Amino acid sequence: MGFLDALPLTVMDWLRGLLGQGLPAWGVELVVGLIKVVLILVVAILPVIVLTWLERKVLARGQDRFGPNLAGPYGLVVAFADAIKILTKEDIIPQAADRQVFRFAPALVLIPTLLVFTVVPMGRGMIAADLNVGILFAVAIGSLAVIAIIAATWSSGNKYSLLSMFRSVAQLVSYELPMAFSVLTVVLVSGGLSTVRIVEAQVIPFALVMPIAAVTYFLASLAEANRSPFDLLLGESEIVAGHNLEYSGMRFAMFYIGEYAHIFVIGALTTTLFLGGYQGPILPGYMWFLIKTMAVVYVVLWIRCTWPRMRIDQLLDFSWKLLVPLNLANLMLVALVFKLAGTGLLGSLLSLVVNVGLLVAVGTFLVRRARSSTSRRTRALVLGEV
Amino acid sequence: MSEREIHHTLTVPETLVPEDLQRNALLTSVDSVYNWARRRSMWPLTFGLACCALEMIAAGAARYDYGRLGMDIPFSSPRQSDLLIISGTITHKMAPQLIRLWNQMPEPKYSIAMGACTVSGGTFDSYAVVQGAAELIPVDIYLPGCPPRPEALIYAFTKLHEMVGQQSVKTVSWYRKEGEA
Amino acid sequence: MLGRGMLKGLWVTLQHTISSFTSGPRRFPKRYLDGPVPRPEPSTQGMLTLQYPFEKYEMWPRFRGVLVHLRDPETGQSRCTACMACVRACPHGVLTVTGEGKGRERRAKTYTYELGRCIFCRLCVESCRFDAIEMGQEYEFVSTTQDQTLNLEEMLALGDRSGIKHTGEAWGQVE
Amino acid sequence: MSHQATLDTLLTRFPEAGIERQEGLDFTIVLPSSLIVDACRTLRDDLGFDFLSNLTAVDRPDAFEVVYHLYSLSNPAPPLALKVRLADKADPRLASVTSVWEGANLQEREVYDLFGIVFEGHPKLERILLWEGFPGHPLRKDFINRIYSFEEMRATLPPETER
Repeated sequence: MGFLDALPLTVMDWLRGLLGQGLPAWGVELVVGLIKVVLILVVAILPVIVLTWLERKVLARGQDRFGPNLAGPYGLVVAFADAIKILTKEDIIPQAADRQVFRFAPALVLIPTLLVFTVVPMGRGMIAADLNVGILFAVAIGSLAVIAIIAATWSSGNKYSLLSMFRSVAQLVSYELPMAFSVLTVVLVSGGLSTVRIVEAQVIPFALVMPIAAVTYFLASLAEANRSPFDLLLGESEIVAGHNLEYSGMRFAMFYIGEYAHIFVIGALTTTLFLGGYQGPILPGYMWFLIKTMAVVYVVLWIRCTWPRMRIDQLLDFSWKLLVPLNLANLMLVALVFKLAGTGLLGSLLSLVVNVGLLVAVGTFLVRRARSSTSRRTRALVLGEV
Repeated sequence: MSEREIHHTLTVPETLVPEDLQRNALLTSVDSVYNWARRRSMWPLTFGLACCALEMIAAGAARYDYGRLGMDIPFSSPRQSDLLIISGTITHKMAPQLIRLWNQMPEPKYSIAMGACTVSGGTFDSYAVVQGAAELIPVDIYLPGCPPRPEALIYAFTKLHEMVGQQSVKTVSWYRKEGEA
Repeated sequence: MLGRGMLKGLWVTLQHTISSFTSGPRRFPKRYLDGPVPRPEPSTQGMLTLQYPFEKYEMWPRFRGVLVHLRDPETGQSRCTACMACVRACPHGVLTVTGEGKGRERRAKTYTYELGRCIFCRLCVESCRFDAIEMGQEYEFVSTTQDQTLNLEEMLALGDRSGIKHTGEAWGQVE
Repeated sequence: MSHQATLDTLLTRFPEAGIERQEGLDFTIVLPSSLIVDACRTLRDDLGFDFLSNLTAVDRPDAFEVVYHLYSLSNPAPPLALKVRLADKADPRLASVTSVWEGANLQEREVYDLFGIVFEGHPKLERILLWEGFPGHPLRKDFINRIYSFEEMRATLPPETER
């Protein structure tokens, strides 16, 4: 552990010592806790500024466009323009709206996203609260975001918002399950629910040990965050603009921030669970965490740039008919492998083999079934015949 | 000719602030930041009605790309939009919806009438077509052409940006209460 | 098959992302120089975006921009004789012409062209027997009022800027 | 079933029908207005014309002429044109064929809107392209075109319409 790696901790210890000279012990803890809260807020909100710019640029570049390039060099400050403009917009509350809930819902969007950051280890020893049920906390809190969506849609008094709520809830219920299975696989192998323990257990990143669980977790968290290709919550062509249809000005900005903070959460949690967290050679831990997280975030934006939106029936089919059974099988096989071969290199290798074998088996099964099927839709979905 | 002077359509009295305070340094810089932000992040509500919609889409696509102006988030909800691009023939059947969308947009809001039909009814001297969008809503920029080129639409955007740049927080009408001058 | 198309799509967008960085400067060598940009071939790959206010395409010769007047090389004035053929040919009454003088001396006194109703059909140009008017190359016209008009002097100035010599020069009608 | 056989079947079952025009396989049949639903059902069920491509009308000096263009998606036959003449120009009425082809719904509404031909038995015979309360039917020859302002349109809207 180098000097740079431990720099934030050193600063924190120095601060703790400095405060200890004038304050009682509880006072020091209070101040340090407040500093941690502020840091988490910064870590959660700062990426939003970058991500609004990055998303527009990545989308534009993928489509051979420039993207915003007139606001500052390379359009870098376009997020500030957005912020100033959106804060000075008129704030409209529709007549049909339930005023109290309508005002409260945007605040609810951000809270679960911020809470998840408390259990994410951002560097060696850099975690706000090392809960011994950390990952359970993250999964439980992460699914609370739908409460905000329900509140926002219901209070808008708009039928399109309501339709988007139905979609969102169906989506959440179906994707919570494969997500839980993939997290369970990780917990089983690492032997603990604490996020730090999960990171420390990844001598080889779990994405290489059990790719099925990693991909499932990534896709399921895309669905939880209502990102493309699972963003049928916001189907512009059918239900105008989804849950934030009636929101304008500042309240809409909260949804906007919440959406981008959620992307960063996807990146952070995927990194923690499957990509080895802050572990990596040469560079300090927090840098590795940032690099890996931004890589995952780029994949999220890249997917947005490429894939069209799925239909609701395809979405539910994909979860219930493919992801859930696949991950159930994966969970049992991986458990068996690690029980027999131990958690060392041999176990990891065997697990990878089992994962690939499972994928091949499922693929063969699907192709065979589709070949014998007379349903045009099944053949189109699996074989690519139309 | 194409550099024709652009006029302020939002006629508001300039006497709200005393003469000696009008050159207030703080307010001027606030104005410049405020106008810059509104120029560089003007999200359009693309109200495509007829053939001009194709040129509007082309202006947003890779070759002309109005996303460069910070406009690359075309919302389908009027609540989050700043600019209404009316592109195409406004029929009487569609007119109430246009007015409704305009009323649903939050201030500050702007509108561009794109194409001959939207400017003046164009070729349709007909029972079914509204003779110009000005009959329905206040239009800030009229863009003639049948249809206008995508560059012409972006030219209209730059002129609209000039117009926005001339406005001032002191004088704009949308931060006042009802009835206030 | 089995998501192969989706992976292929990801590969395509990645290629475009990379080529947008590498091929942009190569395709537009004149990008930051003055003058109109030649229109790229339809098969051109990579970044094509025209940064409009700073660079412009050169319009093709048969482009139908706004109506312009052409100067008579001898007199330096418009050759319009106020014969009203264009006014009759116009489907929407966009043109208003008044003339003065009799016989061979008859010339247009005013020529008003209402831009907001014009649909650029070129019927007026085809009806003109005196090579007086032609569709120009200008398309950048906006206004804050509904009735935007051009008069004779403005149209003559636009004709000078477009550099057109004869009616039908680009259309293959001149013998 | 060959196209000539279709024609023969139709003429034997409906002797009142007449051939207006026949050039090779392309022919037009004129029917009395009382027979239209029966004829259409026969055409769909027995002769395989399962797709109503187009339904429109023509304002003739002496009558309104409603035209049906039928296609068969199941057998590669040329299209068939049916015509019905409505002599009563003051009150043109015709039975609706929405019970035969669902797709006739919007097209009959359009013909009602623009020609004023009332389709009896139509589930929702309202104006589709113009607003409720529009005076006249614009594709009739005696309609005089004029420009309506937005205020005029609002004034003619029935009061319960959402504005």
